[in-house]
Amino acid sequence: MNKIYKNAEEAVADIKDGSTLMLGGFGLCGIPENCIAALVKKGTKNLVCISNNAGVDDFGIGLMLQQKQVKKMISSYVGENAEFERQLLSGELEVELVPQGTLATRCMASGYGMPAIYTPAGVGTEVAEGKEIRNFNGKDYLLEMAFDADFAIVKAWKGDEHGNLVYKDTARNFNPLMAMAGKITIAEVEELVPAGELDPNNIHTPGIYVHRIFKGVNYEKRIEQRTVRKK
Amino acid sequence: MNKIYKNAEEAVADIKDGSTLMLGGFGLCGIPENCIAALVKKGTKNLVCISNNAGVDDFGIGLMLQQKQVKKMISSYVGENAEFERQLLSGELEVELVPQGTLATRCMASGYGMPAIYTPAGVGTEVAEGKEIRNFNGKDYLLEMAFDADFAIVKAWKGDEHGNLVYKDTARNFNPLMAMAGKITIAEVEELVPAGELDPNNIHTPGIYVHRIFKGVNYEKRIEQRTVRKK
Amino acid sequence: MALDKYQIAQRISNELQDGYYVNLGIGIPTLVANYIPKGMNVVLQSENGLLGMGPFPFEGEEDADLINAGKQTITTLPGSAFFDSAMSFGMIRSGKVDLTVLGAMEVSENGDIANWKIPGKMVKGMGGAMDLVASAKNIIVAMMHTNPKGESKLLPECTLPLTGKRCVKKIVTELAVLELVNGSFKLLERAPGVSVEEIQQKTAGKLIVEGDIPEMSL
Amino acid sequence: MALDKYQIAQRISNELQDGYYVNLGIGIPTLVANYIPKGMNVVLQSENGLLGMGPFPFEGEEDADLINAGKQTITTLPGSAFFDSAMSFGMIRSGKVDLTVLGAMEVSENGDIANWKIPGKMVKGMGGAMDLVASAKNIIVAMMHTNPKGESKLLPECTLPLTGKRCVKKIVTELAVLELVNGSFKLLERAPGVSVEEIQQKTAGKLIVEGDIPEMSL
Repeated sequence: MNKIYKNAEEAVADIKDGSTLMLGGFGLCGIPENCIAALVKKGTKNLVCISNNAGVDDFGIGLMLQQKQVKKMISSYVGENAEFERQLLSGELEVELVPQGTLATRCMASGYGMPAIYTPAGVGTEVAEGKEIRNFNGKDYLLEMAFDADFAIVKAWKGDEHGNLVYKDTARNFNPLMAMAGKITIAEVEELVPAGELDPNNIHTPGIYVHRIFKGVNYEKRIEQRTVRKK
Repeated sequence: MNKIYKNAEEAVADIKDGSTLMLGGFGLCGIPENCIAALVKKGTKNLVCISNNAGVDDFGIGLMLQQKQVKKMISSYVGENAEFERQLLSGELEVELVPQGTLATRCMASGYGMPAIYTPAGVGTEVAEGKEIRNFNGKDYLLEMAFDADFAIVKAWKGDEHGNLVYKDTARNFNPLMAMAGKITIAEVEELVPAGELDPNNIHTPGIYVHRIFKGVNYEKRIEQRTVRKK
Repeated sequence: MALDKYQIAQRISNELQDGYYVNLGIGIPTLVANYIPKGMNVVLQSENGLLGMGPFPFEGEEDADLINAGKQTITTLPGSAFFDSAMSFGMIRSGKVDLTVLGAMEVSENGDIANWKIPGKMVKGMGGAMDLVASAKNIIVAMMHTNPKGESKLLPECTLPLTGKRCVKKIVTELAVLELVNGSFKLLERAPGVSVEEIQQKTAGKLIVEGDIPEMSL
Repeated sequence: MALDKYQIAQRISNELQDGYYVNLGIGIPTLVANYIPKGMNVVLQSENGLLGMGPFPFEGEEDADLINAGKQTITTLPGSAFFDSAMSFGMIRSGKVDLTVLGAMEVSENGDIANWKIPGKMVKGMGGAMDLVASAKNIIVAMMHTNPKGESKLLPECTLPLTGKRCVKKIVTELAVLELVNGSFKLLERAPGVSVEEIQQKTAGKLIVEGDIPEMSL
């Protein structure tokens, strides 16, 4: 059971053109920087990317957009990104917008073996178009299908050789949900530790969900909105 | 926002006859011993109890059964308990058996604002009787409704004044799920610490789900099956 | 005189209660955090996965792993808790968040809200807004009474694509505090020195004015 | 000679593969843990919320907070992880558990299983069995070929209330290893010294015997 990969190149080597990928992160926080770089280098095309956001022009998924590697984005909020807008308006890029909580829960549903969920988000809006509406206890809900992905690519703070993962602060966000939903789940971590070093009470993603793990390098961790106060 | 209660008596004081309670624990592991004792002392009757198990004759929910306080049990596995069996066979006690994963997920659904879930557990069995069956991707699933409870009563290892909870080992089990599902959630903890002492990355139940918290006393933590090996 | 955005935030802070869990949207709603009364315990939820959002970090102490839903660097407070996005929207959906404050482009007299999409313009997405408005027990909209062209944003019906239906409970603008009641905007308070007539003129939807309308206390 | 329960467990252990996540039911299935080949990484899942179940604790080191699904005191191993019951059944439901081994009262030739309820007797409940059989990718049943009255437990149809339908993939009894194929029990192996005739005689459901049936290697 060797889950440990040498680096991002090795971990993403078999991702083929046309694959559906989940990519963890919220904005630029908690994104799998190493895997994105390896995918850009590899030049994989026609990707369907499920990710809450689409990065900025020169960072995150934006780097893949620049290389025109993405056929479709499934996201809740996009467009901090001129190239994204250009591709969208020119029809090169397809976008499916999904309410953020629905996106998160559709990933979780997959990891929990639930084929679909009911949520009130989007009832009475264009998100509901073509979807089944059902009333429970006097309130309307939409039936939303679980998301599958060929690969889920997540970023954690620490991980061990069993694939157990721990996230830091709000860099957790979609990562544990997507980790559960990948047919193959690839985790890049800042620290890769031997089994037994992580407290079993504080594992955020149990290793059963993780197929490949490697220690990432050179994290830039770019900040999108630097807000501070004076000392 | 004072969530801190002095003791179990105070925390359960307003639980009325006929209430629906969720009680955390698996077997005798991670059960809210103090609250059960307080409910026995208080003598509240006609309770509907949602709990994976029903304790043993002289411990756990068994103590409430002895006092004939329980009208109905909703559980996945019961009957380690002669008095339970007697009441069941005599018709004094009603029992609804629910597959364990369905029980857990119906509690979670409530805490996640999902009115119902689809699960394959029980398809083709008597559990499916009267329930909607729906096929997704070639597989049949049952529609199972979220569980609500007037009070969820859980036991945690540590908690803070905001109601944040941390569980220990397999004493976690149903506790975090039920904590999310109570209209009022009461948590008893072995250690009650000031805000800031628990690592915010390792909170199992965020305080928003917990309305009352107190430091439990005199935990017996009885072991149901003591299995050991020689040194 | 019409309120400025800080005063709108300040007025909204009067709606806070001890023990509230509150989700504040981007823009004016974020400013409400600056007016939480001293001694009142209010816990801010950030839907990217944090309860107990603290102030911005001191210069040099920013942490890229610790941001709010507006992607700003923030801090935690004693008693904070992190969680994933599914649990975050789970607590929103199950009604554990007591108050949601958000901006809007239009609100209709039956409480519909539009705040995510303008046809013909680049659509960035709804983010968490649809989840929030579909589930929050108590939604207050913080917005200007009129759009930059001077047209009322309080309408008989929304003209823009909806974010959610029949969900807004209260609106605080630079001119007034209004409650959504029986398919109407009920005027509760007016900004200091602002006349009922001005509010009437700038409210396109049905406006209910009963008795003397007091000035806001800030 | 018919196998004893330890040999049944041992034979089942031949089905393990490196990297497998395995859920073992109460009774004979639990014994399989004792026969995991040295050097093979197999992670045991206990559905009350643990991956990486270790052996029983040393005397005096039992911890009431650390039990398995059979309520026995256990230990963890390096790399263990705890989680709640919803996530536990989540990983079962989503097919992340590679192999489930459990006992049965009856199995039918189309793979139905009955193992939770005998009409007229006190019913204790299905526990996690219905979830497990409804979701596991690969289910092996460990049981005696006949019940205490000598009646076959491998039937054309189950007579007891079902736990799940068309889910069993393989059966290991004291007499044989059988695979469920096309609505039949296909005989794969026989216990050392046990004849095909004895197996035929004790199998009430349709039995397929093709060619020479090898003896099990233990």
